[in-house]
Amino acid sequence: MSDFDFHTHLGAARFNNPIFTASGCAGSGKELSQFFPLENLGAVVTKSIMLKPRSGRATPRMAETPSGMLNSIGLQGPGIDLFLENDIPWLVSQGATTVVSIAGETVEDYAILARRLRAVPGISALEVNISCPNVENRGQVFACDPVTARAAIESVRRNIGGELPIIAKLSPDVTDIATIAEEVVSAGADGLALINTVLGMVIDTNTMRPKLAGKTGGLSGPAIRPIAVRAIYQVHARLPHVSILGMGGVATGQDALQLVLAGASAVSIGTATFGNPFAAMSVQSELHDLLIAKGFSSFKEAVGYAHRSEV
Amino acid sequence: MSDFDFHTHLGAARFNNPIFTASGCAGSGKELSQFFPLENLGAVVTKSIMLKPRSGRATPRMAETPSGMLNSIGLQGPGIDLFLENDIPWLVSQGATTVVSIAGETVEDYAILARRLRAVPGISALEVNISCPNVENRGQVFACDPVTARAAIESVRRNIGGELPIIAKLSPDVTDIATIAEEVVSAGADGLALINTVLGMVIDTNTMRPKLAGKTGGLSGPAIRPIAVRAIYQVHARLPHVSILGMGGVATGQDALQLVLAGASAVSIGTATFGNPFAAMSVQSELHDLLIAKGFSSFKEAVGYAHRSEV
Amino acid sequence: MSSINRSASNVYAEITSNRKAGAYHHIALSVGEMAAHVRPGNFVAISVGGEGSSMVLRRAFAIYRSVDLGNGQGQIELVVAPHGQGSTWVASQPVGAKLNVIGPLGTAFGIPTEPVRALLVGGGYGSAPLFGLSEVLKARGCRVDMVLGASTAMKIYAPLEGKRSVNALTITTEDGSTGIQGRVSDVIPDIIDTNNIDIIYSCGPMGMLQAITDIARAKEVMHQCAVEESMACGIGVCMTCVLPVRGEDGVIRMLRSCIDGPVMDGADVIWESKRTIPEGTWGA
Amino acid sequence: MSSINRSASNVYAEITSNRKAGAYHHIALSVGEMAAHVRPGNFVAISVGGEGSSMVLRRAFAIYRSVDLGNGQGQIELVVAPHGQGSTWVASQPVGAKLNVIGPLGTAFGIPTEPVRALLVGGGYGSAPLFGLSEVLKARGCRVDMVLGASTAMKIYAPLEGKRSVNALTITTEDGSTGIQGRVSDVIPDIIDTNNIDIIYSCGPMGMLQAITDIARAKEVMHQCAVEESMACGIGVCMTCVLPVRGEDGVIRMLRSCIDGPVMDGADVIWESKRTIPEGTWGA
Ligand SMILES: Cc1cc2nc3c(=O)[nH]c(=O)nc-3n(C[C@H](O)[C@H](O)[C@H](O)COP(=O)(O)OP(=O)(O)OC[C@H]3O[C@@H](n4cnc5c(N)ncnc54)[C@H](O)[C@@H]3O)c2cc1C
Ligand SMILES: Cc1cc2nc3c(=O)[nH]c(=O)nc-3n(C[C@H](O)[C@H](O)[C@H](O)COP(=O)(O)OP(=O)(O)OC[C@H]3O[C@@H](n4cnc5c(N)ncnc54)[C@H](O)[C@@H]3O)c2cc1C
Ligand SMILES: Cc1cc2nc3c(=O)[nH]c(=O)nc-3n(C[C@H](O)[C@H](O)[C@H](O)COP(=O)(O)O)c2cc1C
Ligand SMILES: Cc1cc2nc3c(=O)[nH]c(=O)nc-3n(C[C@H](O)[C@H](O)[C@H](O)COP(=O)(O)O)c2cc1C
Ligand code: FES
Ligand code: FES
Repeated sequence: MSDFDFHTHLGAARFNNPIFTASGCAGSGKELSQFFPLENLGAVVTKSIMLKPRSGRATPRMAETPSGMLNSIGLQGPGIDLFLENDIPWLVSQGATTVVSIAGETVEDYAILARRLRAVPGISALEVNISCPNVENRGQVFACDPVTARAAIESVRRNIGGELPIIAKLSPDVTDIATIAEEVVSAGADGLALINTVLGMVIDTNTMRPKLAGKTGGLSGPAIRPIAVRAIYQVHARLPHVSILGMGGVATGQDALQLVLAGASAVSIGTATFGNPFAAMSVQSELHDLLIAKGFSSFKEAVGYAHRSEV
Repeated sequence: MSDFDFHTHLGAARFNNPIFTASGCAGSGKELSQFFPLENLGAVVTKSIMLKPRSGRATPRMAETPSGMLNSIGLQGPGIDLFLENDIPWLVSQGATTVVSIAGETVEDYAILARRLRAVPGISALEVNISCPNVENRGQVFACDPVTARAAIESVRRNIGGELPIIAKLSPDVTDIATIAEEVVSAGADGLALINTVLGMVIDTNTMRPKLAGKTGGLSGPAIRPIAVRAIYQVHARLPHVSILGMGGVATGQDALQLVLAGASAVSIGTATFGNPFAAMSVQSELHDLLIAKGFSSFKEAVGYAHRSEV
Repeated sequence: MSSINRSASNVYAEITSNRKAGAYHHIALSVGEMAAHVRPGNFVAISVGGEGSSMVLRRAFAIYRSVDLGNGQGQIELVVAPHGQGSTWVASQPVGAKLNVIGPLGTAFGIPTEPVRALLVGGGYGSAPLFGLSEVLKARGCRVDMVLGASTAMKIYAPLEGKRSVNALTITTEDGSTGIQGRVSDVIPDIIDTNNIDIIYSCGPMGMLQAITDIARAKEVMHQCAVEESMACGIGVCMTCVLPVRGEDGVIRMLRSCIDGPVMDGADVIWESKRTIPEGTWGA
Repeated sequence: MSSINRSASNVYAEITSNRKAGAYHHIALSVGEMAAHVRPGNFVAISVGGEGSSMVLRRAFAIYRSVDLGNGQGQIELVVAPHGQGSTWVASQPVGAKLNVIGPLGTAFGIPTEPVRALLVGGGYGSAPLFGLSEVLKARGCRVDMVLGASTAMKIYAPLEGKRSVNALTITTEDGSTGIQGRVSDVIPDIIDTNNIDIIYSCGPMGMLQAITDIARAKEVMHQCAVEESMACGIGVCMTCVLPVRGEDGVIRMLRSCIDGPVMDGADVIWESKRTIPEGTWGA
């Protein structure tokens, strides 16, 4: 791009630039590679992978909403075995920097997934999606309870070994996200991913029932950007030394800059890719140019800049 | 309008039609009365009134967001004395059905406000806004903790006497809104108002600081409609016999119908009024026509209809 | 780079024509090189609402015709039914406006190497991709019968040049306002028998495709259909557009209709799964 | 019904003209009866982005001129600076497009009953409401001096017919590209002295209004200014547009600039309160 210092870190992991895809919004990488070389991304974040193959939820799985959408994919995927056999080698062959997202239904699932991944070459970090239902606890979402959130992250920490940074992905559907953040950091997370989707529902006024087969779904897109900025700002204020991978409604360089100023060390692009397959690339170059125009000498200088004291 | 049975109840209070203004979005009523007669509304819900006059927060107090806006008014208002002296008599003179919204900084505030209001003629119900900071508890919002939420509502219940229905207005910024709803209902609330705004933030990329002087603000408008529909659906599923005053991003009759099908017995129009002063009137007539077109014989038949079992 | 949507590109395509045709809008777009890559059954994904729109997702439209003019110039034509906010916006765009178009996307109808007797069945605007298909089949020496159905005459899309491309055209409408009163499934069995149909190609509402699948199964003819599931991305990255499809190994998988479709083998699709995951689906 | 915005109405107003004027767009709207009720200083609130827009709030624009044509016909003219998404959308609307307009809104400049010597000061597009004011003042026999300032020549809005309505016009630009190099506050003190100014009317950025307030106070002349705060509703229902103003009783209150303004007495506004509530404010 230029010689502007665009690199960033999440925990100990270094990335050439701070624009990533968001988990579940870039397929296996293959589908997007038609539109731009994946190696240009800061990182590809994979769809959350589970132990076993998953059919996901029934359709309809999506509903468009004002400046956003609901989805209820239900973590459809091939399971860790096929994932390691097919997806990772392919990403490596593309020169893509890769962050693997994992999701479990039990604390033990997280442990097994961590063990399966710890010796795999070509992975830069682990994103631990704990916004999924805990089958051992009435389906309550791990990330919605400090105790289960901690348990899931501890389970990964104990089993991952080595240097692979653990990024805990939190749900915004909680009363106090900063406290959950503290819990998972003290449980061993090196970084935080903020935010997962917000629980929502659309009722189809024709059928007069919930539009999604799964009734509720996750709200994403520009509609939730103010919630993401707030969550990142709150957590960065509480834990200024913990790196944050921010996401939620980013579609332009200006949007990404908001998240960075709030405290994000990198930014994932999710829903925007659906409207524009090149979104991550355009956000990247817009952010790059904006940071230079604003006089920053490096990307990292801008991280959390909105917290500086008034003069 | 026609002889379609459009009336509704919240607790014991009867309303001619189910479309209300939302608290804080219709001024004192006077400002809106230029555009249509207030008596046409199901009810005017007043700005949340506090014990003492309040300057509110510093400006900027608002930021537009995709399909929504943030506000941080900070409950600016004249205090209960002037409110009772000026606002209520004026609303009564207009033939407006009136729901008074109250807000306190302490449990005792709620008690005093309830006592001041219990003998006031011309009030149909009390909306108790508990989405405000509790000064006795590190500024934590009453509605975000089952214990303080209960305390505030009990305080009103014990002091209100008579028949005035109490509608507890809840915040969506909680892990489990249905549980908070159960608490306030068991504390004496006759109905629930769902939802208040969602906490958000916008960072001004020019100044590179939070845009609002109060840093965070409440997100409202169509962006949050899926969150409102979900909250209403969840709470109606848990407490099918408790009436719900729904709100959140309603701008059309179709939008209102979603909330009604989810379980709302009445619908408040907030942010939509800013874009269109006549919004409450157009939503009302659109909803009326839609219900007839769908073959409902009364408004009440449609309340919660999305919960019916599949055939 | 993988082989998915290998020839897809993203262009700002100028509208060169927008004519009402019954209940639909026939829209022609100047798309440059994209036209050269289109095969019958492919679709495009179009951004809707303009800048600052509250609609964040593209809308998919089947390609009705594509004309490669050489020298990197070309045109595609769409048949748009103004339905909700997005399609109504597309239909209302004037000549000269530019649309953000990605295409061609998805699978295409399989073309037999031998001359066969083909029956093409379209429901509503589902006729759109069939005329281009018909031209290709005719060029291969196939006999082409076509049945178009809709609720009412205004919703039958059958332009003159389209009609010319088929050997025989039967029209059904539910209200009888044109053609035979009834549904396409009422007339298909006879046509299959009379004309010794080898293969059915279809496009239209999911209910219609399911009915045709049943007929095709009973009559033991092949059936390729273009499905229409709600799509958020159209390019295979979101997993919203899936439907249960039985693979060669007998296993049912939730396949993406945007990249494993829209054209699928009707016999493989598990049609009766509405709002549930069929039992036995891989990973269920 | 109360007396707030008593003569406001809501119309779909056709754009009859949209011309570039330096950095601005001069837009004329056919508003019917609304024009008859406009007084200098009033504003309109316009829906932006069209149907399906992600922008949910109106934008406020000062009324530059209004022409009552009788028989319920009338026109208003605006000066629009394309700035963010909303104003850029308004500026880009073609002749014939219809805008959803509410107005006239807010307070108007107070017109002295006696002929006085008035100085009108405008910053950027803030000159817009001053020309209509000037006409009214001239009709009352006042002498009108005008000072317009901006960063650069392109941002001075001073149409010929506007210039004719004043006795003397001084222009300042920060880059010196036209008129005197500097700010309006550099030239105002002299003009006040030379012309024995009785009252200043101003409209422009808040910093400029504050600077003029200081000068007016020092020179002991009256000062009415039209303020510009972020407005969500424009009609007094949302309380976003407040600013601290000292009342006749000496008490500072957070007043709504949309209905207690935009025209306010400069001396009453607590200008130095940026992002805080001034001490002693009622209810603080
Ligand atoms: C492969 C494919 C080909 C298509 N071809 C055509 C065509 O040739 N002509 C045409 O008029 N329409 C076609 N459609 C449907 C079209 O994409 C629009 O979805 C439909 O017009 C409704 O969109 P809307 O914006 O008007 O409605 P809205 O209600 O605003 O749509 C909301 C969301 O639901 C989705 N959705 C709603 N209805 C449908 C539907 N029937 N199918 C898929 N998604 C839906 C939309 O894509 C959008 O994301 C096709 C769809 C697919 C998937
Ligand atoms: C009483 C009044 C009179 C005005 N008169 C004119 C005029 O004659 N010509 C003109 O070009 N503009 C005028 N403005 C400013 C205009 O209303 C728009 O707010 C401004 O152009 C920016 O809007 P935007 O959509 O382009 O920017 P955006 O950044 O998209 O605006 C986002 C939000 O912030 C608000 N906002 C942003 N900047 C301002 C501002 N400077 N003042 C108030 N609100 C702001 C907008 O209203 C909107 O709600 C006036 C504003 C007020 C309050
Ligand atoms: C279709 C879809 C699928 C998603 N799948 C996952 C997933 O598998 N794992 C995960 O952690 N987050 C998932 N997410 C959440 C996104 O990664 C992201 O956190 C969220 O969508 C907010 O970002 P956005 O507004 O840019 O989309 C998904 C989101 C969408 C829209
Ligand atoms: C400017 C503004 C002021 C508000 N003031 C209050 C208030 O005083 N009390 C209250 O309970 N809710 C208040 N609310 C919340 C609304 O009543 C409503 O719950 C919320 O805005 C969601 O509805 P909407 O999307 O239709 O605006 C306010 C909202 C806005 C936008
Ligand atoms: S539409 Fe996104 S995967 Fe098919
Ligand atoms: S803009 Fe809403 S009160 Fe002034």
